[in-house]
Amino acid sequence: MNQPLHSVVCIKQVPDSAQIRVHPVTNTIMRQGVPTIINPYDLFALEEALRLRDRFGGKVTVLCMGPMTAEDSLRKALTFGADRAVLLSDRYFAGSDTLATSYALSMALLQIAREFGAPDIIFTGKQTIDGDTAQVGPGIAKRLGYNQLTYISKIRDLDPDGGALVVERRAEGGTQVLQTKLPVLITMLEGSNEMRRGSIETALAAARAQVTIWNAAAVGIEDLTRCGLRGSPTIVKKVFAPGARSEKAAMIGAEATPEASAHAVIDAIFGRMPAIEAQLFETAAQAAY
Amino acid sequence: MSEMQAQEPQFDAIVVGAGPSGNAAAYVMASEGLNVLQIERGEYSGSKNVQGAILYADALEKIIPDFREDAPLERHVIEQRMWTMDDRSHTGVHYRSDDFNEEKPNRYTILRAQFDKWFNARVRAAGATVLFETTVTELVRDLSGKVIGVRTDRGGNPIMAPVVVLAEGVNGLVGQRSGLREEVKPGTVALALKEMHFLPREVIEARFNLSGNEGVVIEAMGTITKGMTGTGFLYTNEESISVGIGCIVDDFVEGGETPYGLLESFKNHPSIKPLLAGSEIKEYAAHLIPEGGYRAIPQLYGDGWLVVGDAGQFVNAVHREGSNLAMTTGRIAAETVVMLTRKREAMSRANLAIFAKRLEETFVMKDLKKYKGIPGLLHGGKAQFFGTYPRLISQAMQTWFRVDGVDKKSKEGAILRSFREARGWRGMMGDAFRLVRAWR
Amino acid sequence: MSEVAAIKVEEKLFSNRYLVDAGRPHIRVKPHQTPSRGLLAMTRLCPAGCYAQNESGQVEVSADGCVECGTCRIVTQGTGELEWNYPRGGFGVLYKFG
Amino acid sequence: MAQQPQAGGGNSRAGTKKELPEHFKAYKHVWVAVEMEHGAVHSVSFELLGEGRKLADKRGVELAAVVMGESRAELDAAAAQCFEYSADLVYLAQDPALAHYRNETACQVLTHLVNTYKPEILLLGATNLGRDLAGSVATTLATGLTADCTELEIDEEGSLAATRPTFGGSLLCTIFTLNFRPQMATVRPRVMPMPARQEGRSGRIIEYSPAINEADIITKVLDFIADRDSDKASLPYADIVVAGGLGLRSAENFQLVKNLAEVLGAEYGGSRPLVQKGWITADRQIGQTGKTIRPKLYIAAGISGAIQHRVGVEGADLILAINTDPKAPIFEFAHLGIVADAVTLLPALTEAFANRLRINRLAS
Repeated sequence: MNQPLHSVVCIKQVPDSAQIRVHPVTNTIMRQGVPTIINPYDLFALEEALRLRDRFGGKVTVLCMGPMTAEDSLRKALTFGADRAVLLSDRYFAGSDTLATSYALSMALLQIAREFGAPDIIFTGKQTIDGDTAQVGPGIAKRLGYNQLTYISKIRDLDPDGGALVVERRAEGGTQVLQTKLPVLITMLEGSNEMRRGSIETALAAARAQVTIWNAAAVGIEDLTRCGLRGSPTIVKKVFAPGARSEKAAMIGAEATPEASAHAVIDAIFGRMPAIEAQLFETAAQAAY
Repeated sequence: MSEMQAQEPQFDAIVVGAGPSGNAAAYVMASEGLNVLQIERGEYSGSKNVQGAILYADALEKIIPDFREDAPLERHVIEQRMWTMDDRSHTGVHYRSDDFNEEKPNRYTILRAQFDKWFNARVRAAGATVLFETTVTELVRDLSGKVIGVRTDRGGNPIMAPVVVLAEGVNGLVGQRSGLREEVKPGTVALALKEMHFLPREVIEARFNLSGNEGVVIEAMGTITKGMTGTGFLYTNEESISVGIGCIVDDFVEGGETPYGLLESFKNHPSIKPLLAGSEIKEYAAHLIPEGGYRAIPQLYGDGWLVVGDAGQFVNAVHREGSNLAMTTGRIAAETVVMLTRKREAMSRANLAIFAKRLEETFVMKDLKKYKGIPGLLHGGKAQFFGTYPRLISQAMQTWFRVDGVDKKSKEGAILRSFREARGWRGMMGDAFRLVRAWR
Repeated sequence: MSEVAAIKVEEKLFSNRYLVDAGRPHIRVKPHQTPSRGLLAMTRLCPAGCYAQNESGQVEVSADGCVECGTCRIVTQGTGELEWNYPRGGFGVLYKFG
Repeated sequence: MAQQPQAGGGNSRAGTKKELPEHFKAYKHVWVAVEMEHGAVHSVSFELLGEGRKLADKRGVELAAVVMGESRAELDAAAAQCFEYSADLVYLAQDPALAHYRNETACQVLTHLVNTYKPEILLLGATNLGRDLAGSVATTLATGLTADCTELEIDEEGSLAATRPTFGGSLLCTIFTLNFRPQMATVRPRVMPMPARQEGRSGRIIEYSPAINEADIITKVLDFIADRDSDKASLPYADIVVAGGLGLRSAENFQLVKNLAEVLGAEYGGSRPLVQKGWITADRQIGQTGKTIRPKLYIAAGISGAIQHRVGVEGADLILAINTDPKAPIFEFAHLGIVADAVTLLPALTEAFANRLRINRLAS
C-alpha cells in the first residue's frame, strides 16, 4: 500500500448505564448525575486501531455523532492517543435509530475520506451499552461497501501493502478464522486488549487540540428526511418500567439451625416441583455407576 | 522530589487541582492573560470532590459576577434550622425570611461534581489548558531549591513554570511530601460522610414547605455524634437531599462507632427519618475536612509556590464555611501571581509573601483568627457540648411543654435542678465563659 | 453485628461509581506483626470498610471500594504501616454528585 | 443505538400512524431466518418458530423458515425439524459457498428471498450470527430493525409490537416499524420458551440455488476452532443454576455457590456486581447485560434482585431466593424465599442435598 494506514474509530458518548435508576415512585429515568462516558466497547476498538498504528504507522481518526458535549469524549480519545477527532453534530440527527445513525455516520466517513484520505479500516465497538443493538457497524459497512467483520477478538495478520487481513471472529460455539481484504469494517469484541494511557505529551497536545465539528450540511447530507426521527423506520411507541409480578415468593420460615433450614428448603423445592427431585435422583444414580 | 537545571518554562503558572480554590486561581490567572496549566487527577473537575454543599455567592461573585446565569445551582437557601438533638427529639432555632428570595440570593445548595464541572468549563473558556486524569506526583526544584515545575503519573519530561499553585485539597500529598507543610493531624481534621437521597421535587417542596427553587438547610448537633465533636446536616437540593454527619478523626479512633453506623442512626433519628422517607440513595461519599482553624494554617508560600484552599486549612468550622474561603484564597493567590508576572518580578518567597499579607486583610483570616479558640474548646468539652447539654435542653423542653398537672413553678425548679446536677453551676459557668471568650 | 454493618457498607458503595485500576492497589499495608492502634481502628473507621483483620491478627486492605478520604493515612501517620498514594489519574472513585 | 426515548411517553410524531405505502401491501407471512451451526439448527431458531407461529396465527398468515447451507442432507434434516416446530413452509437455499456463515453470502441470499417472496415479519436470533446478518439485511432493505427483543406481539392494527429493554434493562420500550416492510426483529436465545415438537408434521419446501461464484466473495473462512471450554455456552441451557450475589460478602465465599452447583450437577453464575468486582468472569454473569437463563430450578443466594438481574432469570420455572433482607426485591418475583444468610445456609444446603441423594442412591 502506498498510502499510510488510515483507521477511523467510531465512538459513541453514552450514559453510564450502570448508574441509571428508575425512580421507585414516579417510574421515570433519573438522569441527574448520570455521567457520560465513551461507550466501553469502543475503547477496545480504539486501542486496536492505535496498536495497528504503532506497528504500521499511519493515522487514527475518531468520529463521534452526538450532541456538542460529546466533544469531551473525543478529547479523551485524543488523550489516549488518536491523531484527530471529528464530531458530527446536528439537531436533525436527534432521535436517530440504527438505520438513520448508520446513514449519517457513513456520510461523515465519506467526508473524512475526502478531507483526510479514505479509511482502510473502520473500527467500532461490538455494540453500545445504551442501545445494545450491535446494528450500526453492519449498517455502515453495508452502506460503504466495506467487508464486514463483527465480534473480532484478534487481528492475526495484516499486510498493509497487499491489503490482506486475517482475523479471529467470535462465533457461536467457537472461533472463526477469516481472511479478507481491506477496506474493512471491524467491530471489536470486549476484552481483546487493554486501553493504554497517553503520555504527558499526548495529554498536553490533546488538551489543546482542535476538534473538527461538522453538521449535516458539512458532510453533504442534503435530504434531511433521511436523518433523525424522520429517517428512522422504527418508532418508539411506549416506554415503561417492568411491572411487578403479581405473586410474591412463598416464604420458608428459617429454622433454628442452618441444617434444619436446609431440609425445609429442599422439602419446599421438591414439594413444588417433584420433577426436579426425580431428575436429581436419576442423575445421581447414573453418576454412581 | 527531583532537582533540575532551570529549563525554559512552558507555562506562566501551574495549578495542581481543580476544586474551588484551584478553579478560582486558574480562572483568574487565565482571564488576566496568563498561560496557565491546570492538572486534575479526576475524570473531570468535581469527580473527586465532596462537600455538603452550600455555595456562598459573594466569594464566587468576585470572580465570576454573572455566575447565576448558567451555573448549576440547586436551590437558594431561605431557611436555616439549627437543631440541638438528643436521641428522640430536637430543639430548633429556625430562621426563615422572604428577604432571602432576593434577586441575587446569598446562599445556594449545589452538587459539587456538577458545579465544579461548570466552573472548570469557565476556566477552559478563559484560555487555561486543563489536563484531566493526571496526578501530579512531585515538584521539580532547581539547585537553589526553588520550585520550577511538576512531574505527573504520565511520566515523560517535567512540565515547567515559574510558580506552582497547590490547590490539592486536604490530603495534599505533593506539598506534604515535599516538606512544604506538615501532615494533617487526626485531632484537627473531621471525617464527614454524606449520602445523596433522591426524591421528586414536589415531595421535597411539600416536606420542607418550599416553593420554586427555595431551599432549607438543617445543621444539627447533640447526641447524634455519640459524644464526639461533630455535627450533622441535611440540605435540600432540587430533587435530592444531601444528608451527612462528621466528627473529628481522633474522636472516631477513641470511640466505638463506625462512621456509617453513625450516619445510619442519624438518618433513623425520629426527627430526620420522615424527611428522607421513600428516597432513593444514589451516592455515598466520605471526605476529610480540615478543622484546625487559624492555629493549623501552614506556611502558605515559598520560592515558586503557593498553597490555597483546604490544603492551607482554610475552613471556618464554626460557620460551616470552606468553599468561599477556598475561592477567595485561590483568587488572591492568582492576583498575586498576575501582579508579579506583569511586573516581571521573580516568584520568590519574598515577593509571594504579598499573598499572605493580602489574606490578612480579608474575612478569611479575620474570621479564622476570631474563632481560633473554638476548635480546641469544643474538642476539650465534647462530653458536655455533644452529650450533656443537648440532653438537658431536650428534657427541659419536654418538661416545659408536657401538660401533666404539675404546676409551672415546680417545673421550672426541676429544669434548673437537672442542669445543676448534670454539670454543676461552676461547670456551666465555666463552659459559658470559655465559649464567649473563644467566640469574641 | 459487624457482619451486618459490613453488608450495609457494601450496599452503600454499590451506588457509587468506580474505575478500579486492576492490579494496582493505591493503598498497601506493609508486612507487620501487630498492627498499631490506629491501623487496628481502621477496621472500624474506614468509611468504605476496606480494612479487615485476618485470623492471625494482621490488618489487610482491599482498596477497590475506597472513597479516597485519607482517614487511614492520617490515623496511621508516623507508623510507616501504610503505603498510600492517590490512584493513577482517572482511576478510583468517581463522584457523580460529590 | 436505538432511539433515546424519554420515560413515560412516546414521541408525538411517532404516535401518528401513516398509511402503509402501496408497494408494501403485498408483504405477507412471518419468517424465521434459521441459524445453523455445523449442520445443526441452533435452538434459538426453534424458540423463534414457536413465537412466529403465534404471530402468524394472529395475522392469519403462514409461518416460513429460511435455511441455508451446503449439504442437502443437513438442509433436509433442518427443514424437517422446522416443520415439526410448526413451520408451514421452508425456503431452502443450497450452495457450496454457504458451507460456513459469512456475512456477504448470507446477506445476499436472505435479501434476495425477502425481495422475491415479501414477508411482512422477519425474525432472527440475537446471537453473534443473527446480529451480524440482521444489521446488513435491514440496511440493504432500508427497513426498521428492533434488536434484542424480549417480547413480540401483534397489536390491534396488525403491526408487530417488539418490546426490548433499554438503558441497561432499567426500562422497556415497545418499538414498531409501521411504514416499512418487512418488520425485522432479533430475539435473544432462551427468552422465548422452547415450543413443543409435533412429530411427523410436514410442509412445503421452496428451493433456491443462488449460484454464488466463490471467486466473487472476498472473505474466506480459513478455520473454525470449536470451544474446548464447553461450559462457556452451557449456562443459558442448564436445567439447574445456582447463582451468588454481593450477599456472599467475599470472593472466597463464592466457592459455596460452586460447591452446591457441583452437588446438583448445576451450572453456576452471579449477578452483575460480582463481575464488576472480578469475583466471576463476564461469561458467568446472569441478567440483562449477561446471560438470560430458563432453568427448571434457579437458586439465587445473596442476590438482591435488581431489575437488570430479574430480566435474565424470570423465565425460570422455580426460583428460590436466599437473602438476609426480607424486603429485597428478589422476593417479589421468586417463587420460594427464605430470609437467611447465604453464607451459612449454602453449606448446609449442599450437605443436605448430598445426603439425600446418597441415601436415595443406596436405597435404589
